[in-house]
Amino acid sequence: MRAGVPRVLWIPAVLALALVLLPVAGLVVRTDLARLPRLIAAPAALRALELSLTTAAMSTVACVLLGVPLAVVLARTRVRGVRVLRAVVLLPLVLPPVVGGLALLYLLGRNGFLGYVLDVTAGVRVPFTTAAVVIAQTFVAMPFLVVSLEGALRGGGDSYERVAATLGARPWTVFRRVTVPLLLPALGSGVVLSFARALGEFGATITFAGSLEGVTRTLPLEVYAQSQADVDSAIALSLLLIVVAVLVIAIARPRALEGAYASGGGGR
Amino acid sequence: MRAGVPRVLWIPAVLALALVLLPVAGLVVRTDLARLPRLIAAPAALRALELSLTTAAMSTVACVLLGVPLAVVLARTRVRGVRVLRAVVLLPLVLPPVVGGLALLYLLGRNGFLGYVLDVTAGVRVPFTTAAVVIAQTFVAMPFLVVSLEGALRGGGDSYERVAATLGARPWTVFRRVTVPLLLPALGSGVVLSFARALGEFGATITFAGSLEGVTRTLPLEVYAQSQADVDSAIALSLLLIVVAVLVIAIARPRALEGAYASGGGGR
Amino acid sequence: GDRGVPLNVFAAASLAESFGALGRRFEQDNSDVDVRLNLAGSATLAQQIVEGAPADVFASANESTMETVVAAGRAARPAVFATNSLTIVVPAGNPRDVRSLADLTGAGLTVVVCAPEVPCGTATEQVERSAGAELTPASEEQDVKAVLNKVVAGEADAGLVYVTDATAAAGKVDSVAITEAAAAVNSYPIAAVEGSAQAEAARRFVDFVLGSAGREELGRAGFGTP
Amino acid sequence: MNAVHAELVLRQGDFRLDVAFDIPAGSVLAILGPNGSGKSTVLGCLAGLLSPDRGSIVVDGRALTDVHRRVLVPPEARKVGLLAQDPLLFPHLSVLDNVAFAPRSLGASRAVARERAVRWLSEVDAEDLAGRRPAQLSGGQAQRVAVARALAGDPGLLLLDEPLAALDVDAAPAIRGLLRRVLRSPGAAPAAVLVTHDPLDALSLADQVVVLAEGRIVEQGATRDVLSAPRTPFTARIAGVNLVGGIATAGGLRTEGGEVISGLPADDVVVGEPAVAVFAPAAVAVYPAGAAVTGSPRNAAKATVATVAPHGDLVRLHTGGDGQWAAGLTADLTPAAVAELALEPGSEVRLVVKTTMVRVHPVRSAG
Amino acid sequence: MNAVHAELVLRQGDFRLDVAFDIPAGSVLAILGPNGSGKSTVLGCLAGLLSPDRGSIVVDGRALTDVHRRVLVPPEARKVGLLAQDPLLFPHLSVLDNVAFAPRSLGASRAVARERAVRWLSEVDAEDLAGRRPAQLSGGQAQRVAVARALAGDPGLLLLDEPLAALDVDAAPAIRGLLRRVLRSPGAAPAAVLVTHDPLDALSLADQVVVLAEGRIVEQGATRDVLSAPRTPFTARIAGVNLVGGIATAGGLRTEGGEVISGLPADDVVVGEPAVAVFAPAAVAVYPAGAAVTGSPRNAAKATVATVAPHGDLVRLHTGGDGQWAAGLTADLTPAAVAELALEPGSEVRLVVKTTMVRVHPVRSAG
Ligand SMILES: Nc1ncnc2c1ncn2[C@@H]1O[C@H](COP(=O)(O)OP(=O)(O)OP(=O)(O)O)[C@@H](O)[C@H]1O
Ligand SMILES: Nc1ncnc2c1ncn2[C@@H]1O[C@H](COP(=O)(O)OP(=O)(O)OP(=O)(O)O)[C@@H](O)[C@H]1O
Ligand SMILES: [Mg+2]
Ligand SMILES: [Mg+2]
Repeated sequence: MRAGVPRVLWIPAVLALALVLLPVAGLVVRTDLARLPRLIAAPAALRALELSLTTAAMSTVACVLLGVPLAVVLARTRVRGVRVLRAVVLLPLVLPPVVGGLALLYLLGRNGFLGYVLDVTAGVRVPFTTAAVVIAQTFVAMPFLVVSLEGALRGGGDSYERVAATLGARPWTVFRRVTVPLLLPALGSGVVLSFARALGEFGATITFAGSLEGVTRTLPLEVYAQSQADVDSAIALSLLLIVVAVLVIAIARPRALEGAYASGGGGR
Repeated sequence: MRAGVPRVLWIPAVLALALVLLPVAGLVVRTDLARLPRLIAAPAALRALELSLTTAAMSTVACVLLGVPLAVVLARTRVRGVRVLRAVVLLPLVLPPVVGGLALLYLLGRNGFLGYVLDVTAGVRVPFTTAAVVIAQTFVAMPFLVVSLEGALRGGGDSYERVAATLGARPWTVFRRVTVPLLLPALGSGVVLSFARALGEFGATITFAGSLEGVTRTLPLEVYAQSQADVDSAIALSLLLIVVAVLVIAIARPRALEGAYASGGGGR
Repeated sequence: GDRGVPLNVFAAASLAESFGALGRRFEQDNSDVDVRLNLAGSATLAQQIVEGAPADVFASANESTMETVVAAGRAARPAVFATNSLTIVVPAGNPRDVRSLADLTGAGLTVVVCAPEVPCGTATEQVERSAGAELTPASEEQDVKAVLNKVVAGEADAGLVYVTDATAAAGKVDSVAITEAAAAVNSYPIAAVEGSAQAEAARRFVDFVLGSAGREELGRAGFGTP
Repeated sequence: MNAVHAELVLRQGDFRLDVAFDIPAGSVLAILGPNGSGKSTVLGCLAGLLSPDRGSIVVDGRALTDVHRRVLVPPEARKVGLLAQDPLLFPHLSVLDNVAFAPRSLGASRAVARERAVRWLSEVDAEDLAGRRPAQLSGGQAQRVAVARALAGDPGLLLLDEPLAALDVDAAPAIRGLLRRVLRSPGAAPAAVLVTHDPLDALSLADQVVVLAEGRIVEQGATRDVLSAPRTPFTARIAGVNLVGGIATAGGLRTEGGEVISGLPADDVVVGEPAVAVFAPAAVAVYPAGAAVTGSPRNAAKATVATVAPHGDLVRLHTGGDGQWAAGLTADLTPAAVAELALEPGSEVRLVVKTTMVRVHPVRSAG
Repeated sequence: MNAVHAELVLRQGDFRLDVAFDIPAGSVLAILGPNGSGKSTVLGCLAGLLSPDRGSIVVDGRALTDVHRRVLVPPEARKVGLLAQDPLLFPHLSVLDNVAFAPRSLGASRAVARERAVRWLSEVDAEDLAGRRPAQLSGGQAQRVAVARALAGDPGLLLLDEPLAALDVDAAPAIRGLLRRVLRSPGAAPAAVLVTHDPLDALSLADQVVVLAEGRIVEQGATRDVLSAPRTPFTARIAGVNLVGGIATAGGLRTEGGEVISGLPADDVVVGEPAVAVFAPAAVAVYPAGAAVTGSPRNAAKATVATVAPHGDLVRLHTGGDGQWAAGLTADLTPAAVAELALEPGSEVRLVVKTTMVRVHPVRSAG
């Protein structure tokens, strides 16, 4: 049995749902459903969709690989200055995406500090490539993962990690076998947030990676382009994006990320 | 004493920090710092900043008032279909903001379903008002709060809520005195995420609320307007946005949202 | 000025600077009016006006978006107040020695242009066609500022932007005139919005833009005159 | 009328609980049983935290759970107080606010609730911990606070899961005494269910005992009957004591037959009230019937051996009834002693029990 | 050489811990003390979970903590095994994987670790729980699994915080026996610190005892000395038993003087090994020196009363030394008995103790 939810909470909850649902419903109503299949099946749209899904998936992986360690470091170390670092992580959250894209361009572009080094030493040029899309999305989406994980880490406390240490587990083992598994529900949320943010990324991508069909033009870019010429087809594409995203998240979200573990033995 | 953090984690963590910090640092380096004070002190910039801070604060409050109940309902009820609702909440996350703005316009515009009703019955017109900015920001930012809270709620389990019920606390009391206080660390993260998202909101705002100076032109919109004429001043304004956001978040974030409670008595 | 009735001018974002100046000058002459600019992409503005936005004046960056507003019955008799045409921009000093559109077709040159869906992209296609040059751009940007930014950042070796954009970025980029630019002159129409509460002031503002003051400010930004 | 009537069937994985019991109004039921036998599960059902697969729970005529009729009153509306096996103090509240939680929830003002909390905290000898957070308590301190929290709600049905676990030798009897006072306060006493591994708790606190094994009731009845004549090996291992009822006196107890047994009265014995003398079979020494009692032991009485049977490595003797208090007792002896005294059914003997081996406990008038 | 040397000063709020003790190699230290006296805090320091404000901990010559020299070896590098007061089983791992956690962490392969886990689970009689999640265990089952988990790491220093809490009457002696086997396995026995409220645990498991009160050591020494001659009221309340050492025999124990005490041997007594006979002062009956022993009690010996002193409502008698086992014992009597027998220092008496009241426990040869 679960704890009951206060009835009054249903009022704001339904309001909140309405705020989310009604506009989208309005959008659907306004859509010319007859044209929909043709619009969606357009090759450009499908290629954009495919690109969006692959890049968002890749940047979500990058977010997890980089963001989980960062969250753990931020939540579990007591070095002075961690408070400042915590604020630093928020930078990409606040930066207007276009400016974020510019910042990446200034760093990784041909004339950028790192970009120049890469170009000269390895002949690698990042902008205008699919890799640039992934980088832009990761830059923008990672803070969502880090911040939500950090909250969960600090909320959960570290008693199990301490138990693991007394059992001889070195920090890496503790991380792998205790911290991460116990973090799974929060990680699930964080992955959803960063995947969604990456999938919807527009400003930083266009600024840093450009927009070339099949290479860097993700679905949001395609939507924007369409919206300049034909709003209806832009809306249709957005609906496609929504449906795909919700399907991906609802289906692919591993069950393991769903459940919580009841608190330790005996406390029924 | 805290559990140790595995050394290897520092590598990805530092990489992640670099990904966040270096571009911003690059931006700062490229900025014409001499012009900065004049750009930032421009009346238009200051008004935009003020507007941004007030609207973001208001929409964060709205996010909390609506989002916390929704998260609790989603995490704690076992009605069939909750899984679907959970996916629905993600819609604004994925919707390209411009399309989100269109959706709001279609709903609350003069020709929109709800907008028409409001106009006729109460003479209220929402779009192009400061209220519209708040609505757009709330629409876009709330899912971040909901998703991160929901993860924390499910991760934490409900044993304390059950204890509270056996002590005679009705669901509302349980919510107020147990659920919310235990949720504070996650709520802290959620508030930061939604405040940051609201502060950086651009696409939905410009579409739904327009970009009227002093009324709806928030700082990101001002950055956009500036960027049409002069990218440098746009970047300078972005830096202003960043500094203000980080200050607000680092200072205003209540201490209460920081700490975690060690697990119950006796388990040292 | 803060006093006076608000006059909502919905103007394409590329007009930000000129219309900012024009608005201030108009307020000086008409102290009863407070000009409020709503700056966004032309398509967005048109969408807002069609959806009943409280616009008084609409200045679009292309004629097709104005047509959608006219078709929706929210504007009548638009007049062209400025023109714009494409130019090549290259990083300052023109390191790759670009002289004409044809030079951009060569291999090894990173060129960015506007996407065909947006007005500057349509113009680019027309220019290409009339010059008989086929560009293979590294990117088809969503708006002209994105093209400009790429060149300013040195990421692209050349880009096609409007003369006004090149003017605004003078010093950071050099522009190379396109002889075929005349094939795709972009017209900026302006109209008072139907049903405006400030119909009279709106008409005055439209006249002001079409008049000598407008010509002066717009000319300063590099716009052509119709 | 029964205060509580419960019939519960519940599956949890391989485990199946299937029990039915009554608790008469105002009385206390002790649940004994090995680990994993379902004791906490029963409490969970009574508290409304677990929903049985079949069955019903009726308290004071009100159905709290009735699977058939789809009744499941939520925990907060049951007027139960649950002291779970894990203290689970609210980590974000001070000790004082933890204890004040129930009164507050039941509508008391902040001041009144705190005042009650302070009173309960001082009852469990923890008033100096009032300002602490649970994370700053030791295990036993947390347990005491949890007891205070469960009692502070003035529940109509009190559910106690090993309330004396983790307590030290001074705290345990003090809390036991507190629970006695609460459970026997005239008029206002709640019905209660007590889970324990200690027969002394059952004896001093409960009227009725239920012994569970693997989810089933294997023994049930008045505490004294069950503990003095255990029918299952498990009960025998935890109990198997001699119990003699009577009225408490200053230095012991007077039986119905007017004999006096001297013993050490527990703290809460009231002279003149019903009481029971408790001593282990191992404490009973056996002498030939004619031997003179010259030593320190105060209690000596004639009896007739009824049965003699091996009991592990020892021999267990039961005495037959001849009216004296020594009738119906059990004594454990070594085989050597039995042989030397040539004890067999029918032997006349004299039983001797040292005063210091006899504890006198109050009993409920109902018991 | 001492296996463990610890000097600890630590403030936690108002509480101040200030202790110093040694544990000789391969021996077991029991920590007794009231709730909140700092027992768990000491274990926390030893495990490396708490860092003292001052002091040091040296195990086998290696400084694990040394505040002065800024040494603080992290818990995982200490080779300690901590069974904390709260089982804190990993909620996401099965019971088997919980127990396999320590071997895995120490580098064993998955298969080997699981095999060891199964062995330890069967040692605590929980092998059928292997596949469960901790949330599916009862309180006592969780405690048993926690014991297995702490032991499975084969620690060099084992820290046990109330290991027998929550266990039923069958499980408690079984786990006590298991701990005895582990703590006395020849050669491989870890040093150990045991926190308990039960003197029997201390007696049967520990060589040394430390009694804490309010963060300070108030009593310290060999288990038998401390428990048989408590010098503080608290120790007296938990202990205060008679202990007679010797060599275990089939039915009891032979003292160094060659006398035989008959008693009930505990499960793990090995005939011919050192053992101790334990009985309560309350179980000692006192007869005039000349009285004939005709009854069932097997143990009787002459002694001289050394002191007679009130002890609560009773009178406590100490006997003087004349070589027999009855020398140096304590007996609790009622004032009435003392008066009747006219007992006073110098009285010659005969002490009688029933076999069934005497438990024989093995002791460590070191003790
Ligand atoms: N979720 C579950 N799934 C499967 N079995 C469970 C679950 N919860 C409890 N059990 C089993 O139910 C049985 C009863 O558990 P319960 O906690 O009631 O025992 P208990 O009598 O309180 O034992 P203890 O004295 O150890 O506290 C146990 O065997 C336990 O393993
Ligand atoms: N964080 C803290 N702040 C203040 N006091 C604390 C803190 N942690 C523990 N204490 C106090 O330190 C003392 C020692 O606690 P400890 O847990 O060691 O006691 P213990 O001897 O194990 O008791 P128990 O038998 O109840 O488990 C207690 O009085 C406790 O209240
Ligand atoms: Mg239980
Ligand atoms: Mg403790």
